[in-house]
Amino acid sequence: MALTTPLDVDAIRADFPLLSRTVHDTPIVYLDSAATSQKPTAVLDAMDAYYRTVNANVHRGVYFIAEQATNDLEAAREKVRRFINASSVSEVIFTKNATESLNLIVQSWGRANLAAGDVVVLSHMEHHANIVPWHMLVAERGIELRWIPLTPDGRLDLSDLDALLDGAKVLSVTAMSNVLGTLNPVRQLTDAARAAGAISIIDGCQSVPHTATDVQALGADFVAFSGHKLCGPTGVGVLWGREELLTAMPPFIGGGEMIRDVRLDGFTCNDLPWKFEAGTPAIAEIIGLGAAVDYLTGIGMDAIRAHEHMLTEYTLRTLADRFGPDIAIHGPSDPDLRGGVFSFAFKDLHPHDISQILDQHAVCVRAGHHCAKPLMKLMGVGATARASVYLYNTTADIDALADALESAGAFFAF
Amino acid sequence: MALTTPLDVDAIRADFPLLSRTVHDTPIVYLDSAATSQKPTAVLDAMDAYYRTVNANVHRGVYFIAEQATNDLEAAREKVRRFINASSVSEVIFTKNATESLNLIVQSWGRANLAAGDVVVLSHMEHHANIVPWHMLVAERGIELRWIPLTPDGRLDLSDLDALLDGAKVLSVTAMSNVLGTLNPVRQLTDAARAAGAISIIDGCQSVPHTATDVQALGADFVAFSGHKLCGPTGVGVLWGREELLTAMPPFIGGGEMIRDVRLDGFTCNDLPWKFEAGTPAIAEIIGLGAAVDYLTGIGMDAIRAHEHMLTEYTLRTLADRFGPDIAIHGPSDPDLRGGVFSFAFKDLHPHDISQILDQHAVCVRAGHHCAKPLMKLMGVGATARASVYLYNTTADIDALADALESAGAFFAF
Amino acid sequence: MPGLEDLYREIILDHYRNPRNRGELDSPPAHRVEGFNPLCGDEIVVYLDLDDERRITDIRIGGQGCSISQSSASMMSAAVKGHTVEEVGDLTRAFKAMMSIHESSLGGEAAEPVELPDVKLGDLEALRGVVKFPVRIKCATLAWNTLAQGIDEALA
Amino acid sequence: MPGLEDLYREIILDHYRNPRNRGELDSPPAHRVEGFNPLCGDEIVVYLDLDDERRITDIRIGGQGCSISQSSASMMSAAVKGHTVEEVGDLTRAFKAMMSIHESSLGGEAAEPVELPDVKLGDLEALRGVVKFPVRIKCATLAWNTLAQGIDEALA
Ligand SMILES: Cc1ncc(COP(=O)(O)O)c(C=O)c1O
Ligand SMILES: Cc1ncc(COP(=O)(O)O)c(C=O)c1O
Repeated sequence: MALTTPLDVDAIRADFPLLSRTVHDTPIVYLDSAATSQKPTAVLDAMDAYYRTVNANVHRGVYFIAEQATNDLEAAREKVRRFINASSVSEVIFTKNATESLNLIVQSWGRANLAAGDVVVLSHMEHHANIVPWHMLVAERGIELRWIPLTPDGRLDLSDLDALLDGAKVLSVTAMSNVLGTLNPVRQLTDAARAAGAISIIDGCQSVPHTATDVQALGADFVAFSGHKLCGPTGVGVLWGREELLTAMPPFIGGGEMIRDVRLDGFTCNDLPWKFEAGTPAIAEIIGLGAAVDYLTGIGMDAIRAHEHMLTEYTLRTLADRFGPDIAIHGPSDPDLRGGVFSFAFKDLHPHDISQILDQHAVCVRAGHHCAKPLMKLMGVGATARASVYLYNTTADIDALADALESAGAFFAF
Repeated sequence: MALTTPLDVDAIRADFPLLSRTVHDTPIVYLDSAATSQKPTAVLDAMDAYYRTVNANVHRGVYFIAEQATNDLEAAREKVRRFINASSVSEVIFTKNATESLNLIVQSWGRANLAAGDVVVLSHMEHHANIVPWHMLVAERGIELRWIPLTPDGRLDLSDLDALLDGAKVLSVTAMSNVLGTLNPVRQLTDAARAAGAISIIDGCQSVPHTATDVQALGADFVAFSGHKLCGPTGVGVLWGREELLTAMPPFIGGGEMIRDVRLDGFTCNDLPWKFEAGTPAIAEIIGLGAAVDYLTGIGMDAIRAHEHMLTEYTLRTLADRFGPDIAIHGPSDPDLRGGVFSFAFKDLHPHDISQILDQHAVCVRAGHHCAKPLMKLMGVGATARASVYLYNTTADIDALADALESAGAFFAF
Repeated sequence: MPGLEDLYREIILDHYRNPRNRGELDSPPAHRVEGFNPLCGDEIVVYLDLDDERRITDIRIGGQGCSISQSSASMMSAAVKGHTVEEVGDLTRAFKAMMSIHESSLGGEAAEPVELPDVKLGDLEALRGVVKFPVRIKCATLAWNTLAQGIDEALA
Repeated sequence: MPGLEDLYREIILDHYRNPRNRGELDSPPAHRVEGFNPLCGDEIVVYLDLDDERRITDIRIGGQGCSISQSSASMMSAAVKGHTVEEVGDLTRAFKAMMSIHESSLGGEAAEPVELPDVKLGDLEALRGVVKFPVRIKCATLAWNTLAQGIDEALA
């Protein structure tokens, strides 16, 4: 059966300079986009042009390039607003990464609203970024954490959701697992949270880069994601929040930009979104992120999802065909229920050894706990090998992965 | 009297692409480096090369480019360590900007060590980044703030320092004022703090880019600064701290990278410096910062200080010669006591209007409160106009400033 | 490229040199409200007397700021004195509409065509050139935002 | 370019396939200590029996990890059993010195020439190739760091 894609992947690959490099004299096969994506020339050029012709500090200068820098930064905010369909730019807060976005919620909203005994519901498939900040609040405040369990095929087990949410103040879950690839039923979750009187927080790190996102349709109160996983630069993340909640929240980091007035005896906060953007922002990176969402929008998020759906089907089938019982791919087997992230166990090889041997074939996959140690424990493993795809990957990349796995199997055969 | 510089400024200017642009058909005269510096090609190329040939997430990948990204990032840490003469890379923590560095100290060390009634000593010339985080702790904890007053010429008035420090837990001051240009006697301050049993925090934003820094010789416990003011990119700052203090401090932001283990019921922290670097770091920006300190080291920090000393002398003399009593330059008049930051009042023109008219002559100066509203209040003004220089500025830039001021005076003459 | 003459019209400079209604009113009975421009440090204080018919019977302006914020406050004080809060509301909307093309695009939002209230702006028209200098828009609107807040508070 | 044969020497694969001293000891009396590699999730458990003469009379290894960390732990267990903690200290320093060129440059510090204790590394020499794969150095040193911690704790 032939699989088709709506993307002109050859043209797309030409936009990503790194994809034309070699490793050990072999063209690189980059299958680690769940960790970080490659960057198109359009993004690199936007940042370079900024530094070469505009660079000035923002929001305070009257002179021409300072005004232009401010306009460019705020234009990028508007691009991100449109990309996630936020109702206002006041709701789009730039952070340094999704981890900071999540910590901002916990430390600002959480400290202001949660007391000893209050319940926060997480899931067993969360990334450390959506666990450790809550652990810190447990230590500080004595809140209680509850955990949504998983089904054997790596989906959220929602059979007791209402009981878990009973009396809860917060539900915080990932839209897509960075280990299992599972796409969670976000709307169902946020509806259940609202019905229970809890706010809901969505970790969009793995979903926003790969599927069209409408924060209003998601029904959540907060959504966090990182720029570097969606073709943008490092050093910039996003927190979207409902204006009403953001307005009521105390500040997180204090300093310049976030104030209206400062006196010896106190200060007053600036308006949203700047209230949460203390200090000189990541100006070039925010502009780069704006270029990234323009790039992705130009290609079309639905087309990207369709392409990755095709690759998911191809990957699951190819690996099963070639390795049968020697490979076990974690997570749901239905491509409709998952994104293009494939954690697998292969023979009795340790993930570190798999990745090492794949590297000799220029195939880049991640090996480790993927910042999801509680999930690893639940799965009964210390680590997995993980391949993940994005708009620039092809079925040939998957074939290269399979070929490299075959030699890994041979190398360690004993 | 001729003034000399040890720098080949023509060659240096050629390294900074933005300096060759025009504004309103006039070559730009950039005099706002205290807000952010321009970037040399070496820095832009380092980041671009990273994205085009290395880009991968760090600290977790076995494959070749992930290993290289990790090496490049940690090599940049070593460059910064050497630049400030820290005793170990464990003491060099990357943040998003100096504002985050200062908040990290307040929220981690401060929350762990300060209780109601504890005294923190600041000065009247602090930037909001070194005021607002403390105000937040006042509101949360009931600590008490004391303020070192200023002399009429804008230096710290240290006549009552011992009384101010009596019983204090913290002294937190800037090494150089971003408004007055004043270079503070850091060693004297840290010695006094230590004698009083207080830790000392130095805001190095304005000093680290312009003078050789040896954190061990400063005698401080923490030093904070930003990359973007020292020829580096936006999106990266540094916190240096003494290892003993950093080791004892609780984490600030929780998530990936900063953990050793995470379980459903808690977590343990990673070693320094990663304990304070949760989430995907600003990889490209850190590498860019490494290239920036290489660039500055190549030119020589002492030579840069000598060049700026010469420009300071030239600026003070030129503006006084040309405008006499029509101009008042705030801060010390001895170039040995100050850096190249010149806030001034000119006739009865408002700083905003000065900056606007200077912009028509392509002269970029800042107008506003410079994130130092308590200082503005002390000075009895709402705002100042501020010109500031760096290694790439020349006496011709100062002449252009003076010419443009002359037309501003003429325009508003009435 | 917009020139200085677009920004600094003669009438603006006149209001800057000779600000109208500068000073204070006893408060109470007058309502006093402060406004800040967080970006540049400009501060304005508006003193308002409202009569029972919701008419601004007197107004005074204090504070400090640049030529644009000072002249805008001065012109505003002259334009609103003796008018009802409804009339002032229309004038405020008309003025902000004149400014809004850039104010909103600064904030990044799509520039929607705005239906102007049928109001004569008079001298205030002189500030139209400010939209070409987006950073200065907040200087021009500071007085108006502060007045609106003061009216809200006085009527609350 | 370093090849796989530099990393995966035959003797390493042998220890990986047939780990020595795998298992547990009753604790107490044995001392039990856990080590983590925070980067990859590898975990090791070392069980130690020390006699009154500070000699390691028995050792067992538990946990999970890659071929490098497992074989390093296995070789270590064979190398230290029957030796005093002083001898083990020398061996640890010698082993880490062999690894340290890259471990320290990973951390970014200058590579100082290290004075090796006069110790025969024997089979452990096979791990020398690991330094060409800096990420794997922490795999090779995990068991040793954990053992050192266990000895410290047992003697404390
Ligand atoms: C003295 C001083 N402290 C702190 C800061 C804050 O730096 P950043 O905005 O990069 O966080 C600045 C610069 O704006 C400064 O000049
Ligand atoms: C699901 C998920 N959440 C959070 C994060 C943290 O993102 P960052 O490291 O960019 O802060 C990641 C990526 O590492 C992720 O995959």
